[in-house]
Amino acid sequence: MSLEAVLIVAGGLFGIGLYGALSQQSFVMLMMGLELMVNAAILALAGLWAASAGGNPQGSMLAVVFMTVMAVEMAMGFALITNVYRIRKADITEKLKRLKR
Amino acid sequence: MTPWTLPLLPVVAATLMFAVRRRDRGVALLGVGSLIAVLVSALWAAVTSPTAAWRWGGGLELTLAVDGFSRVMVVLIPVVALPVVAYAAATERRGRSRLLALLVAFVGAMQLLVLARDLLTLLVAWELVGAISWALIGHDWKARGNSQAAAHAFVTTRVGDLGLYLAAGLLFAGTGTFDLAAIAELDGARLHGVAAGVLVAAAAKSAQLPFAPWLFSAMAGPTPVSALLHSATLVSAGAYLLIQVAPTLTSVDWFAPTVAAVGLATALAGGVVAFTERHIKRALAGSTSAQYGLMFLAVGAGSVAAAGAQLVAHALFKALLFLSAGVAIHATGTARLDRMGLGRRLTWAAGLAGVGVLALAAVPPLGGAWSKEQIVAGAFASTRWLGATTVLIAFVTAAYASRLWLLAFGPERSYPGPQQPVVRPGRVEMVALGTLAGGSLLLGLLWVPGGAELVESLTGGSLAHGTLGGFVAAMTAIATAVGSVVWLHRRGRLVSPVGAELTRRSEGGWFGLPVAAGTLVTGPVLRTSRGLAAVDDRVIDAGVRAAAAIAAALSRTLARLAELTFATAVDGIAGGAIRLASLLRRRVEQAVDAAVAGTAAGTDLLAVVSRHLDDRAVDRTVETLAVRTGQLGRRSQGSQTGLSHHYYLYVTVGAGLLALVLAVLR
Amino acid sequence: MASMAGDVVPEIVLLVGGVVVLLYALFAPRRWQSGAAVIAATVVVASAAFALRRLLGDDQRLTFTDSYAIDHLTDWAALLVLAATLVVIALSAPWFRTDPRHGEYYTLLLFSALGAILLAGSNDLIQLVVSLLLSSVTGYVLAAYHRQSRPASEAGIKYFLLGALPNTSMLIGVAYLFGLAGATTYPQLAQMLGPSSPALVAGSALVLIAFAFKLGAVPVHAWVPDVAQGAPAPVAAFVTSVPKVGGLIALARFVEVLPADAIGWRPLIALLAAVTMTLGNLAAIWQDDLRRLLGWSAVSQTGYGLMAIVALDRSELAVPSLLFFLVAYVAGNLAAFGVVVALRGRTAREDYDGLARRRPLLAATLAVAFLSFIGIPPLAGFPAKLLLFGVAIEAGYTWLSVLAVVNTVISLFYYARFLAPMYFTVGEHRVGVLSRWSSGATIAAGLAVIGIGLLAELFLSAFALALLAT
Amino acid sequence: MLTAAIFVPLAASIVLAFAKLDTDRPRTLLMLRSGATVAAAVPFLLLAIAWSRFEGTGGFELVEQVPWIPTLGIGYTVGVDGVSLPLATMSALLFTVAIVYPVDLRGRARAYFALFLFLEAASLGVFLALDLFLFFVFWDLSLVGMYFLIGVWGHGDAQRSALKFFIYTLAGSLALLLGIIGLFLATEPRTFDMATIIEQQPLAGGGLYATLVFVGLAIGFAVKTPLVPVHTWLPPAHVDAPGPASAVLAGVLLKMGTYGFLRIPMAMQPDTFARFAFPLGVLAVIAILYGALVALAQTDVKRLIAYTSINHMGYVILGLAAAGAAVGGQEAAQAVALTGATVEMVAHGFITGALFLISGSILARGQTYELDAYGGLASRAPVLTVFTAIAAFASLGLPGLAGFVAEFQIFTGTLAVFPWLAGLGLVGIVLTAALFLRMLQKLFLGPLPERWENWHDLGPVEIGALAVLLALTIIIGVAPAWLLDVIDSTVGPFVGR
Amino acid sequence: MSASWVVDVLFWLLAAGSLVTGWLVFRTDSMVRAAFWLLASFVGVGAMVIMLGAEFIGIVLILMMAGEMLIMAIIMVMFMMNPAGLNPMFMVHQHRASIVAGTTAFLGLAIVAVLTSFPDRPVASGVDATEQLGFELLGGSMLAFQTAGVALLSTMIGAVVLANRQGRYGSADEGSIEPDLDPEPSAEDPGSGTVSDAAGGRS
Repeated sequence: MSLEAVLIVAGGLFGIGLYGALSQQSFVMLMMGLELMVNAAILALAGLWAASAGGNPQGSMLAVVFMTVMAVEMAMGFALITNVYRIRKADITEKLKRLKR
Repeated sequence: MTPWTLPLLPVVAATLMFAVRRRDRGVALLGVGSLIAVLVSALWAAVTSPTAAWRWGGGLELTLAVDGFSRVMVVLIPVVALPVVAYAAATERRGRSRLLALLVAFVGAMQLLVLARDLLTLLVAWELVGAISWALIGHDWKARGNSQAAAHAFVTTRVGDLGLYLAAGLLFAGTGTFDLAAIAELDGARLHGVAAGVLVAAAAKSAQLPFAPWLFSAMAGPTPVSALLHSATLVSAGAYLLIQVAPTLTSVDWFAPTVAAVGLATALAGGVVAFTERHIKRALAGSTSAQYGLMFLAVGAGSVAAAGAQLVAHALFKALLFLSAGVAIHATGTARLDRMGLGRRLTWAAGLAGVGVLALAAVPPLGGAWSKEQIVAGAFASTRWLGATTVLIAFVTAAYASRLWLLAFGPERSYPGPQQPVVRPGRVEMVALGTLAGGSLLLGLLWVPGGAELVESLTGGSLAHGTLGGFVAAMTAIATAVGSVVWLHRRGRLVSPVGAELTRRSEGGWFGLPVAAGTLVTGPVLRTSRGLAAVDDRVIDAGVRAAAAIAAALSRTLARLAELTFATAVDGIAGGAIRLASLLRRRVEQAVDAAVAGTAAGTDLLAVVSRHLDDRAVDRTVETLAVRTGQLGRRSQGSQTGLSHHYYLYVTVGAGLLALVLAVLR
Repeated sequence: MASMAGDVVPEIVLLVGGVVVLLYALFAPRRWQSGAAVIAATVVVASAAFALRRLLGDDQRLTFTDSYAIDHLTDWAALLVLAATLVVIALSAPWFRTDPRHGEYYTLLLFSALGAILLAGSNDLIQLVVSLLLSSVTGYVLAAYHRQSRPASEAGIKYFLLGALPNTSMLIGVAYLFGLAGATTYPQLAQMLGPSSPALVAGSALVLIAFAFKLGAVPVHAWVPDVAQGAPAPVAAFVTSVPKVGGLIALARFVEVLPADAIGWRPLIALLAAVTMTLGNLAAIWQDDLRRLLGWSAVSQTGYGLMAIVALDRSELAVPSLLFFLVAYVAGNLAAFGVVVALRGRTAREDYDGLARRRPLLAATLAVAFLSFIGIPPLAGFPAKLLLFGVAIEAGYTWLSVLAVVNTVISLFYYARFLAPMYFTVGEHRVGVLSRWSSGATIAAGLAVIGIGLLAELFLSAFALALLAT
Repeated sequence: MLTAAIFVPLAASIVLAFAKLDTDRPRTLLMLRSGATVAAAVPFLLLAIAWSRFEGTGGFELVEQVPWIPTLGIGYTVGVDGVSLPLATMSALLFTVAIVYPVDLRGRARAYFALFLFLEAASLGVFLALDLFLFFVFWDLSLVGMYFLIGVWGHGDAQRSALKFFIYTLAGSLALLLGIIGLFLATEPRTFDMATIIEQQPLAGGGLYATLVFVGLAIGFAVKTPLVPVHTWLPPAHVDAPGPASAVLAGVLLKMGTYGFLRIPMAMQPDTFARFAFPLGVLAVIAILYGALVALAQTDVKRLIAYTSINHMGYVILGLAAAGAAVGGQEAAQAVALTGATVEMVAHGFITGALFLISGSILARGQTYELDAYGGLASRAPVLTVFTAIAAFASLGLPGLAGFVAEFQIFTGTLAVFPWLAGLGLVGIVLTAALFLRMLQKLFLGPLPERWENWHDLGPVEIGALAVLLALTIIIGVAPAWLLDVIDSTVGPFVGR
Repeated sequence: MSASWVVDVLFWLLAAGSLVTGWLVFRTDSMVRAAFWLLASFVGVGAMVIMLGAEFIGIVLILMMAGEMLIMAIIMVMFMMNPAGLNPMFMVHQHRASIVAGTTAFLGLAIVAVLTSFPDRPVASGVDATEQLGFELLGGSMLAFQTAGVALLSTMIGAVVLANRQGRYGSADEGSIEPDLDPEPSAEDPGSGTVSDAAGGRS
C-alpha cells in the first residue's frame, strides 16, 4: 500500500469520473462523474496526508473542505436541475442550447 | 524712394484698378498713369542705383538693387508696357478692366524680377510672372481651350522654375546665402547643379528648345498680352537671367557651349517655324523663340553685352510687330497670313510694321542690326563655325521677317473670296505703334560711335571687335534672304513654303514637339496618375486586405491542422484502446487524410493569396481587413456551440495544454 | 481569538448582515420585501466603512495563522467589491420588484460579495477552495434567480456545469500541492515547493483552471457570454465584475507562491491572456445582443487584466496596474450593464437606434463605458491600459502589449457597432426606463468612469502602497 | 492663460451639451451660433496675447504646471515654444472660422457646436501639452470628436467613413501609445514630462529598444500625417465629412502627426531619428509624388483636395527628415528646412482649410463634388472664383502666398541634406500646379452649364470667414517675418545652429 | 504504513472494488443503480481512507455519501425520465473523446504518481488525527471553516429558492422574470405567471 499505489488508484477514479462528466448526457449522471472526481481527490489527499505531510491537520481540514465542496455542488446542482427541468423539461445537456454564439 | 516703388506701384495700381473696375475710363487712366509713374521712378532709379531689402526671417531676405543691366531693364519694361497697355485699353472690350489690371500687375512682377539680387527674390518674381501670365493668356476664359492653353504655358514654365528652386537650394547649401553674386563662390557638384538649374529655368522661360511650344499656347491670349509677354517681360526673363548669371558661371566648362547650342538650335528651328507658319501670331512666336535663341547664343559665345543689346532691341520691335499683328487681325478678322496683304489699305500701319520688320531682319541702320552684328562678331570671336552658323541664322531671320511683312502688309495678293472692308486702327493704336517704332529707330543711334561703350557699361560685359568679313557675310546673307523672299512672293509661293509640312507635322507646330511632349511626358504622367488613383482605391486597401486574407487563411490552415491533430490523437488513442486491429489501417488513412487536408489547406491558402493579390474587381469601398477579422470573429463565435459538453471538452483539453505549457515553458 | 475576529470585521459585518437580511426576508410582509435592499445597502456601507478603517490602519499582514491576508490588496478588493455591490443593489431593487423571493436575493448577493472578498484575501489553499466555493455557489443561484425565465435557468445551469468541473478538478491539484509542501498556507508553500516535478505541474495547472473559471479566461470562458445574456441583468453586471476582483487578486497571490524557476507560470499566464483577449474580441465582433456583447468583452477584459499578473515581480507597477485595471473595469462594466438595466433589459442592437435622442444621458453613459473599455483618455480605462501595456513591456512581454493593441483596435469595431446606431441613426420607438434609482446608479457609475480617469492619482498613489503581504 | 485657451471651449462645450435650447427657432439658432463662435474665438485671442508675450528664448515658455498623477510622473503641463505657438494659434483661428461657417446642421445644432468646441479644446491641448500623457489624452479625444462629427453630420457613406477613420487612426494612436510607454519606461526617474525627457535623452544609446520605440511613435504619427501607404483612411473621411469638419481635419488634425514627429521622436531620440531620417525622407517623397499624381486623376473636387493634403504633408515630413538627419555642417540649411516644415503646417492649415470650406459651399449649392458637373461658374460667382483661385495658387506654392515660403524653405533645406530626394520632390510642385489649374478650369472656366444659371455667390458669412484665412495666407506669403522669427527661436537651438 | 501483506491485499481489493464500481456507474441502465454503484465506490474509498489513518474522514465520507445517494435516488425517481432503469439506458455523447480524455487524465495522474518524489513525511505514531482536526477547525483554519459554513448556508438558501415553488405568499415563482421592455404593458400582464423568453429569446 505505497503512496504511488494510492495515487494511481486515485488517478483511475479521476479518469473514470472525467470520462463520466464528459460523456454523460444526463445532468445527473454527469454529476456522478464529478463526484467520482472528488472521490479521487479525497483518496489522493488522504494518501499524501499520511505519507508526505506528516499528518498535518491542515490535510484533514482540506478533506473536510473537499467533502463540503462535494456536498455543496451536489445540492446546488440538484436545485438547478430541478429548476431547469421544471421550466424547460430539460434533463440532458443537449436540450439547453438557446444561449450560444 | 526705394526700389520697392518699382514693383509695388504697379501692384497697388492694379489693385485699385480692379477695385474701380466698373469705370472704364478711370481704369485706363489709372493704368497708363501708373506706368508713367513707374517709368519716371525707373529713370530716377537707373540714375541713382538704389538698393533695398525685405527681411522674411528664418534666414530669408529679399534683396533688390538697380544696378548693371537692370538699369536698362527697369526703364525698358515701362517703356514697352506703356504703348501696349494704351493699345489694350483702346482695343479690348471683354473684361477690359481685368486685363489692364493684370497687365499693370504683370509689369510690377517683372520689375521685381529684374531688380532681384538673390535667387529667392528672383524665384518669387519668376513664379509671379508665370502665374500672372496664366491669367493673361487665359483672359478669355469662357472658351475652354484658352484656359487649357494657359495651364499648358504655366505648367511648362513651372518645370523651368524647378531649375531655380534647385539653384537656390544648392546655392544655399554651398554658401548659406541666396545672393546671386555668391554663385562664384561655389564649386563642385553644387556649382554644376546651379548652372543646370539656371539653364533649365532660363530655357523654359525664354521658350528655348525643348520648351518652345508653350509660346504657341500663349497665343491664346489677346494680342496686347502677347506683345507684352514676348517683348520686355516673361520671355525676356530667361535671357535676362543668363545675362546676369552667366559671368559667374564661367568656371563651369560645359555651361557656355550648352547655352550656345540650345540657342543655336532654337534660333534655327524657331526661324524655320516662323518661316512656315501661316498664323501671324504663331509666326511671331516662332520668331520670338528664335530671337531669344540668338541671345542665348550670344551669352554662350561670351558676349553678354551683345545679348543685352539684342534684348532691348528685340523688346521694342517685337512689341511693335505684335501690336501691328493685332491691327492686322483686327482689320481682317483673321489671323491667317494668306488672307491679309494690307499694305495698300493700311499704309501707315504697314510702314510702322516695316520698321519693326527691318529691325527684326537686322537691316542697318536700325538698332536691331547693330546688336545682331555684335552677336555675329561675338560668335566669330568664339569659334569660326559658330560665327558661320550665326550668319545662317541671320539669313533665316531676314527671310521670315520679310515673308511676314510681305504677307501681312505687303502688296495685296489676289486670293479667292470676296474683299472685305477692313477695320481701321484708332488713334491710340497708331500712337502706340508709332512710339514703339520710334523706339526702334532711336536704337539706331547705337551705330553712332560710343554706342558700344555705352552698352558695355550698361551690361557690364564687353563686346567683341567685329571683323569686316563677318559684317559683310551677314549683310550678304540678309540681302540674299530678302531678295529670295521677294522673289518667292512674286511667285506666290510664300504662303506655304518648302518644309511647311515638316514643321506643321501636327496641330501644335514646332516639328511635332508638343505631340512628342504629350507622348513622352504628359501622357505617361496622366496615365500614371489615373493608374495610381485606381491603385489607391483598390490595391492599397487590397494590400491590407490581402494581408488580412493571408492571416485568415493561415489561421484556417492552422485550425484545420490542429483539428486534424486533435482528431488524430483522439482517434488514434481510442482506436488503440478499443480496436487495436484497425489501428494501422486507420493511421495510414489518416496520414493520407492529413496529407490531403494539408494540401487542400495549402491550396486554399494559395488560392486566397493569389485571388486577393489579383483582386481588383472587389467592391473597393469594402474594408476587407475588417471583413476578414469579422470572419475570424464568426469563426470564434462558432466555438460557442451552446452545448455544455463541448465546453467541458474545452476545459479538459485546456487543462491538459495548461499543464503542458507549464512543464515546457519557463 | 478576539483579536483575530477583529481582523476581519468587514467580512463579519457582511456575514451578519446577510443573515439579518435573510431573517428580515423571512418575516417581513410581502410589500415590505424591498426593505431588504435598504438593509443590504446599509450593511454594505457599514462593511465598507470598516474596510476603509482597516485600509487606513495601514497594518498589512497575515492573520488566521497565515491563511488570510489583510493587506491593502484585500482592503481595496473589499472596497471595490462593496462599491460594486452597492450599485448592483440599486440596480436590483426595481428590477426584482415583482419577484416574491425578493429578500433572499440580497442575502445571496451579500454572501457572494463576501466570497469575492475572502477570495481576494485567501492566503491558504483551504481558504482558497472554500472562498471559490462560496463565490461560485452564490453566483449560480443568482444567475438562475429568474425562475420563470428560460434563459436565466439555462444560464444558471451552464454557469454551474462550467464551474463544477474546474472546481472539482482543482481539488486533486490542491491535494498534490499539499502533498508536495506538507502544508497549505502560502508562506509554507512558497518555502517548500521546490524543484519542478510532474505533481507540481499538474497541481498548478489544475488550480489555474479553477482560476480561469472564476475569471472567465480561456479555456473556461464559455459561461461568461451565456450568463451575461441569460442571467438577470443586475446579476450579470455582478458576476461579470465582482468575482473577477477576487479572482485576479487571489491569482496574484497564488502565482507568487509558485517557484518561477521551476514552472513557467509567467509565459502560461501571458499565453492565457493573449488567447483570452483575442478570442473574446473576435467573438464579440458580430454580436447583435448587447448583453452578450458585454459578456464577450468581459472575457477580453480578463485577458487584459492577466497582463498585470504576468508582470508581477518584474515591475513595481504590476500591483497598482492590477488594482487600477480592476477599478476601471468594474466601473465601466457596471455602467454598461446598468444601462441595460435602466432600459428595462433592452439588449437587441436595433433597439438602440437613435437612443441618443431619446435617452441622451443613458446613451452617453453607455458610450462612456465603451470608450473606457477601448481605452480612450481621460476615462478610467485609459490609465488602466497604459499601465497594463507598460508593465507588460517592462516584464519583457512586448509582444503581449502589441497583441493587446491589435485587440483594442478590433474591440473598437464592435463597440462602434452599437455606438453608431445610437448616435447616427434616428429611432422611432418608445424607450421605457426602469426607474429613477437604476438610471441614477447607472449614471453614477458612468461618472465614476470619468472621475476615476481624471483622478487617477488618488488611486494610484494609494495603490503604490499596496503590496502582497507575506 | 494657455489653460484657459483649452478649457474655455471645453466648458462651453459642456454647457452647450446640457443646455436646454429650442434650436428650431431661428433666433435661438443664431444666438447659439454666435455664442459658439465667441467661445471658439476666445482661445484665439488668448493665444494672440500669448504671442505678444512670447520671448523666443528657445525653450518652453508660458509654462503652466500642475501635478496630475505624480505617482507616474504625469503632470498637467502646458506651454509653448516657437513651433507649437503658431500651430495652436492657427488651429484656434481655423476652428473659429469653421464654426462660424454655415453648414447643414441636420436639426442637431446644439450637439454640433458642442462637439466642435470639444474638438477645438482637444486639438489645442495636443499642441499645447508639454506632458506625453496629456498629449496623448488630447490626441485620442480629438479622434473621438472627429468620429462623431463625421458620423452625424457627414454625408454619403458617413458611418463607414467615420468608423474607418476611427479604427485606422486609433490603431495608429495605440502604436504611438506603445512608443510613449517605451519612452516613459526608459526615463529615470520615471516621468512623462516632455521637457525633462528632452533633457534626459533616455534613449541616447540607440539599440533595438530605441528603434522599437521609434517605430511605434513613427507608425502612430505616420498614420495621422498620413504618409503613403497608410493614408487610405483620409480620402473617405474627407469626402464624407461636412465641409468645416474636413477643414479642421486637414487643417488641424493632420498637423498633429507632423507636430508629433517634431515634438517627440525628433526631440527625444534624435540619434534614432537621424538613423531613420533618410527612409523617412524617401517615404515623404513618395507621399509627395503619390499624393500629387493621385490627386491629378481625381474627378471629385474634395478627393482632389484630400490627396493634395497627402502631398503637402509629404513636404512637411521631407523637411523634418532633412532637419533631423545627421549631417555635419549644414545646420543653417537644416534650420531652414525645419522652419519651412513648420511654416508649411501653418500655411497648409489656412490654405487647405479654406479649400475645404469652399468645397463645402460648393456642395451646399451644387449637391455634388463631381468636377465634370461644373464649369463657367466664374461668371455667376466672381468672389467664389477669386477666393478659390487664391487658395489654389497658395496651395500650389505661388510666391506671395503662404505655401511658397514653406515649400521654398523645405526644398532649400533638403537640397543641402538629401539633394536627390529634394530633386525628386520638386516634381511635385509641377504636378500640383497642373492639378490645381485643372480644378480651377473645370469649376470656374469654360462655358456655364445651364443648371447653374441660378448659382449664388458666397454669402457674407462665408466671405468673411474665408477672407480671414486668405488674408493670413497672403500676409504670411508677403511678410512672414513675424511668423518665421517666432519659429526660428525654437528651430535654431533645435538643430544646434 | 503497515508492511503486512494483509493490508496490501485488502487495499488492492478495495481499490479494485472502488474502481470497478466506479466504472459500473456509467455502465448501468438505471440511474438508481448507478447511484448505488457510486455509493459502493465511495465506500471503498472511505475504507481506504480509514486504512490510511484518517478514520474520521473516511467514516464521514461514507455516511455523507450514503445520505446523499439516497437523496439522489429520490430526486431521480421524482423528476427524471426512466428512473428505475426499466428501459436500457445508454445516453452518451462525444464518447470517444471522453474515453481519450479519461484515459489521458489517468495516464497523466499515473505519471505524476510514479515520477514525482513526494517528500517522505509519514504520520508520527500516536497522533490522533481526529483530535488534531478538531483543533485545526477551531484554530488555524477557523476562517476557512466559517467560510465553508457560509457556503453551506448559501447553498441551503439557494436550493430552497430554486427548488421550492411555494413561499409564504403562495406561489414563490410568479413574477420572477425580467421586466417588460414596455413600462406599461398594454394587455393585462401577459408576462407574469407564464414562462418567459424575455431576455435571451432573441439570440
